[in-house]
Amino acid sequence: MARGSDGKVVRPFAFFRAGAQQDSRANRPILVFEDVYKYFRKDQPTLRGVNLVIERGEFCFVTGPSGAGKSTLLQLVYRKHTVDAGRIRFAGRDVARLKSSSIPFLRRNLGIVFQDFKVVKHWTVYENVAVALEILDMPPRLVRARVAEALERVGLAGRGGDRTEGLSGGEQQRVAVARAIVTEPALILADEPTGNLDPHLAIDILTLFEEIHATGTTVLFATHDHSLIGKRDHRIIALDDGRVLEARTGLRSWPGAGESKPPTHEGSGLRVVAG
Amino acid sequence: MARGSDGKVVRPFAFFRAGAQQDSRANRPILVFEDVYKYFRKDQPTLRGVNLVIERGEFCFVTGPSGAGKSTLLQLVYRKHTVDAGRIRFAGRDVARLKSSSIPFLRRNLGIVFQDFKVVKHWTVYENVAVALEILDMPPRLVRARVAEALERVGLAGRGGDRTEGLSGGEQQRVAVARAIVTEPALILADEPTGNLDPHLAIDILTLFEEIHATGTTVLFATHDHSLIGKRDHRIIALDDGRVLEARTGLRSWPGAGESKPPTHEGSGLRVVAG
Amino acid sequence: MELKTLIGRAKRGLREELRLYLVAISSLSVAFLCVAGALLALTNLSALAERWGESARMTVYLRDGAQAADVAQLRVVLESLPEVRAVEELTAEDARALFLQHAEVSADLAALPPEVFPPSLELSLATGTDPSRIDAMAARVAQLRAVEDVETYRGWFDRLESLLSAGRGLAGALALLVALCVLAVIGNTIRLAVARRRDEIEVLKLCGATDAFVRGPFVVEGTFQGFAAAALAVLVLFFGFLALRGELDASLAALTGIRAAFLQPWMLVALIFGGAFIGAMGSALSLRRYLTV
Amino acid sequence: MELKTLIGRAKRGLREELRLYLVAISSLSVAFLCVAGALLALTNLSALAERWGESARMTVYLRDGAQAADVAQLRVVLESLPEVRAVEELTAEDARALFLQHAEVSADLAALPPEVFPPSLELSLATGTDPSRIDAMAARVAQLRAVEDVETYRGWFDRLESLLSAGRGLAGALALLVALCVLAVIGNTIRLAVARRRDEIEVLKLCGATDAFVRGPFVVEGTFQGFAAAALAVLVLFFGFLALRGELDASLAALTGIRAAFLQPWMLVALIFGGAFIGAMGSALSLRRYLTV
Ligand SMILES: Nc1ncnc2c1ncn2[C@@H]1O[C@H](COP(=O)(O)OP(=O)(O)OP(=O)(O)O)[C@@H](O)[C@H]1O
Ligand SMILES: Nc1ncnc2c1ncn2[C@@H]1O[C@H](COP(=O)(O)OP(=O)(O)OP(=O)(O)O)[C@@H](O)[C@H]1O
Ligand SMILES: [Mg+2]
Ligand SMILES: [Mg+2]
Repeated sequence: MARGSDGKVVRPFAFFRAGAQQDSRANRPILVFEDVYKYFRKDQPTLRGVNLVIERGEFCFVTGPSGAGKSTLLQLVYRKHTVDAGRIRFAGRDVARLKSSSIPFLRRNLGIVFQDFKVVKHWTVYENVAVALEILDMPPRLVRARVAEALERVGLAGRGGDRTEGLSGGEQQRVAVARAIVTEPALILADEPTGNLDPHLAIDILTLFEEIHATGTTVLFATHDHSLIGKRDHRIIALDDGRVLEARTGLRSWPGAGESKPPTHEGSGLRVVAG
Repeated sequence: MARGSDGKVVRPFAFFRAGAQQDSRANRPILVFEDVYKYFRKDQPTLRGVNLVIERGEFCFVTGPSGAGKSTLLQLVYRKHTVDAGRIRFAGRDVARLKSSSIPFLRRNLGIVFQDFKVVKHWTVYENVAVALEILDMPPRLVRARVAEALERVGLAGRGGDRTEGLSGGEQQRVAVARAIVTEPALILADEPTGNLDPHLAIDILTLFEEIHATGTTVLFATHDHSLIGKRDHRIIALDDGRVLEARTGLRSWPGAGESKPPTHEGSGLRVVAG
Repeated sequence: MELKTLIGRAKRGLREELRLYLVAISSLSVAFLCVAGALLALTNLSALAERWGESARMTVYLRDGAQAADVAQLRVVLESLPEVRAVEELTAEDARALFLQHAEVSADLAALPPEVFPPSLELSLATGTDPSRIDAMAARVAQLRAVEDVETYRGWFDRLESLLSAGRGLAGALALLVALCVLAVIGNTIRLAVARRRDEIEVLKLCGATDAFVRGPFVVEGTFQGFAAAALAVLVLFFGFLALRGELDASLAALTGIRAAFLQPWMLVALIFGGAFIGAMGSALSLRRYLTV
Repeated sequence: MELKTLIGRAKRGLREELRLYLVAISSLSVAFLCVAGALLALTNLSALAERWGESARMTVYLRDGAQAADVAQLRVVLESLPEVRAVEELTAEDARALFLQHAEVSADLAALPPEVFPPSLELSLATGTDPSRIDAMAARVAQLRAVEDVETYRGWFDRLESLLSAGRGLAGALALLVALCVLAVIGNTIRLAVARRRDEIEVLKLCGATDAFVRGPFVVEGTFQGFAAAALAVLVLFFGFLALRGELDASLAALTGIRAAFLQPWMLVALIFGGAFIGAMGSALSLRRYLTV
């Protein structure tokens, strides 16, 4: 795992140490969706009755057709939006009921790769990654060391001084990945983190997330890329039309998909058969 | 093909009618790269000696690893950048030598899907697509009809009134596609137009481009998605390290790939074996 | 370009950035208010100057016991001079009455004998007659038979002149400062407003829009902003003027003898259309650096 | 927050938007120049007022043939009054000489008999003595034996007062207008500058930055801008003042009897630090609506 040059792992402070509820056990689920509804338009909910339990240290793919609500699901966790009905608990706390002054402390426990990257174009690559650590008040020496390491892990070693505007789409995406992992968060929310990467690099990034996952980090990995999903045996959460269909053990054991055969790209295997 | 509600196909005016050179024949190549170099950094060219001939009415995939120069190749065509050495001819005219007042007329012949979409977030979906036709001074009635048709073709029928900001990543990408095809351009430059789409929709969009291609439009389709490339038998232009390796007949006949078998995702088939 | 499309695009911009527009218009109208206020001050100052200029006068004291016929002839001569606008005869009695009326120190002077106040001809001079010509004329008139002495009030005149020119100088400096301020505000407002919409301009250019097409709605919006701001400033100034007029008339006008006047209609029109023009120009110019996509 | 990080982030902003910053600072400094100019005008106006206030006077005309002893006693009485600063005796001859010296109409009046000019005591009154007290005093003094009449110059005094208050009113209105202008310019400049950096603020907030963290560098930048703009304005005003001083002294000061003065040091300090403060506040306030990500 990424550590400072002095070998000390700097974790962002534990989430709501004071406010955590009494039933906090080490293996309490990190993220729980309880009957979550989200309406952007009155007549047609984007999410309808989502129930999910994500255990501490899980690795989940989130998939589903365009407009299914994958990004919305993740945005509800980091309080870009709030649920219209139901509840989302992160480490036992109801995310929707956080005061707005507490939201930054929620987000410091998350590593987020945004679907549209959200890198600042007129900053350098280094500054874009370092900002996540500066927010945590980390001393500059440590920031330098950890940013350099994160950039190396996403294959951008030595590009720190470049303006982000001049990077290729895939390079910008990797900057976003580096920013998400550099803080060593408890939960990584990666929204389509390989959409602009070639198959090689996509596997590399997936492997990177798996390495981080191996140190105990929980990962939610939203992607369309069935060839990526098919390569690994992680839990799959498939969204369609705002509802959830899930498989515990990856695409290989998905109903209708033969063992160890990559999925057909006709997609029927991932379609929700009945509402 | 997209036509106005009155059935009349409105083509943007032919490119440089007056300025076209005398050797203009119907089957002159539409796009020619002659030994093109592009340096963003002194020491390391992004493109080094690219030679390509794209015939009128061709459909080409452009592929290659992240940072290979795919976007740069397309950007040189629409004069976002200019070549540092060599020449690019579009319809016989040297693109680099256009006066800046002529560039708009070059671009009106192109339909461009940008890798980062470049949709205006605070406009509605309709406005984002209509702007391409308003630039051509098309009468509002015709604009309405053609925008509605384009939105329907990308699966966004009825979403015209929504703010683009609220759309999902894939929906925004389809808005960008609609804007590129609505003008019925002579040449479509699609930079990763399916990166945020699920496999189903990706095939749909590919099929859409193929339908447009069938009416005589030339298409350059840059993509990482080997499963998409593997489904069709189009010409493949693979970039690596700024150089070009190409196959005339699609992935199925790519050296090392068995007939009619989808490519392995290890990607070795697409790597340039020797610099 | 289709006019309907142009207006539609301008309205789209207005709708999206309504708040920004209100802020911009309000700040521009403050700037225009400064200009209009300076204009108003200058207008009134020059009315004052004219009034004082008109009142340039000269007193020709008549010799003791000058013949009525001589005086009449003198009057005719004086009236024929181009610089002289009007001649009024003041007998010794009139002069004494006038003196007592003006003088605050009434008590003892009432006993002054009429001889102290010689009869005189009071000349009103043409507006703008310059001091050296007045001096020359005074010298000539002093040679005439019935004339005892000539008073040109040169000292007072000089003081008035220098006061006026100081006032004009101050007003001019103020107007310059305000003009600078207006230019800075308009330039910045439009430049920054345009900068906010970089992405929009980039999209237009990449889709093949000509510079003129991109500029169109911005220029329409800039014109509207300048127009609205100038009109607002004129309105505010007008109501401010109405509200303060009583006060002004009581204090200032009582002293200077003129009533406060509002701006001429042509000035109002020039201000408002000037505002629209500056808005259009500002938009067009500040767009330039964003058009190189 | 690490101070080093804070400064680093502020410098990053400065580097990126250098051009925007220069534009903002120049437009702010124009606004501050207006404020400083109005302050300068007010400073000089009140110096003028004070000078005129000091010169409030009263003339006590003595009865014909008043005894020297009576006059001396009167003088002692008058000198003991708290409102009276100084008493000067003017004999009939003195008065006549003074009158002839001041009057422009010299010729005939030279023959005036000394009786016309009664001897008097000229009183200089204490600064700021209000008119009603002067009237009361005049009434009491008029009762005294040796006193013929008392002249309070009330008419002149009133005119001066109303001229001054008109001047103060105008300067005040100007200052208000300018303050409005400054607020509008600062608010807009900072609001628009911040709007340009929406994406940056959004990224910070989404990465878990507190509002205070986001504000930090913007407030530093705003403080710096306000400080630089105010300092620049003071410098420009100072050099403008030096350049125009000769002109001013020649025209205005010759009329009013005072010399043009620059702003007090404490005003300069207040202006510059006020500028920095307004910059900081403007930044902090205009950020508010962008912090809700
Ligand atoms: N802020 C918003 N305002 C209005 N509608 C929204 C908003 N965010 C999302 N939606 C709508 O909700 C639906 C789901 O959006 P979401 O971004 O979650 O899809 P997604 O699964 O991430 O799709 P994609 O794979 O294309 O990114 C879409 O139809 C979208 O238009
Ligand atoms: N404007 C620019 N300024 C500086 N460097 C640039 C610029 N545009 C591209 N580059 C560099 O040129 C290289 C190729 O970029 P390009 O965008 O063409 O890659 P790409 O093949 O499109 O990659 P991706 O699949 O990730 O989009 C990259 O290393 C990039 O950093
Ligand atoms: Mg999404
Ligand atoms: Mg690219």
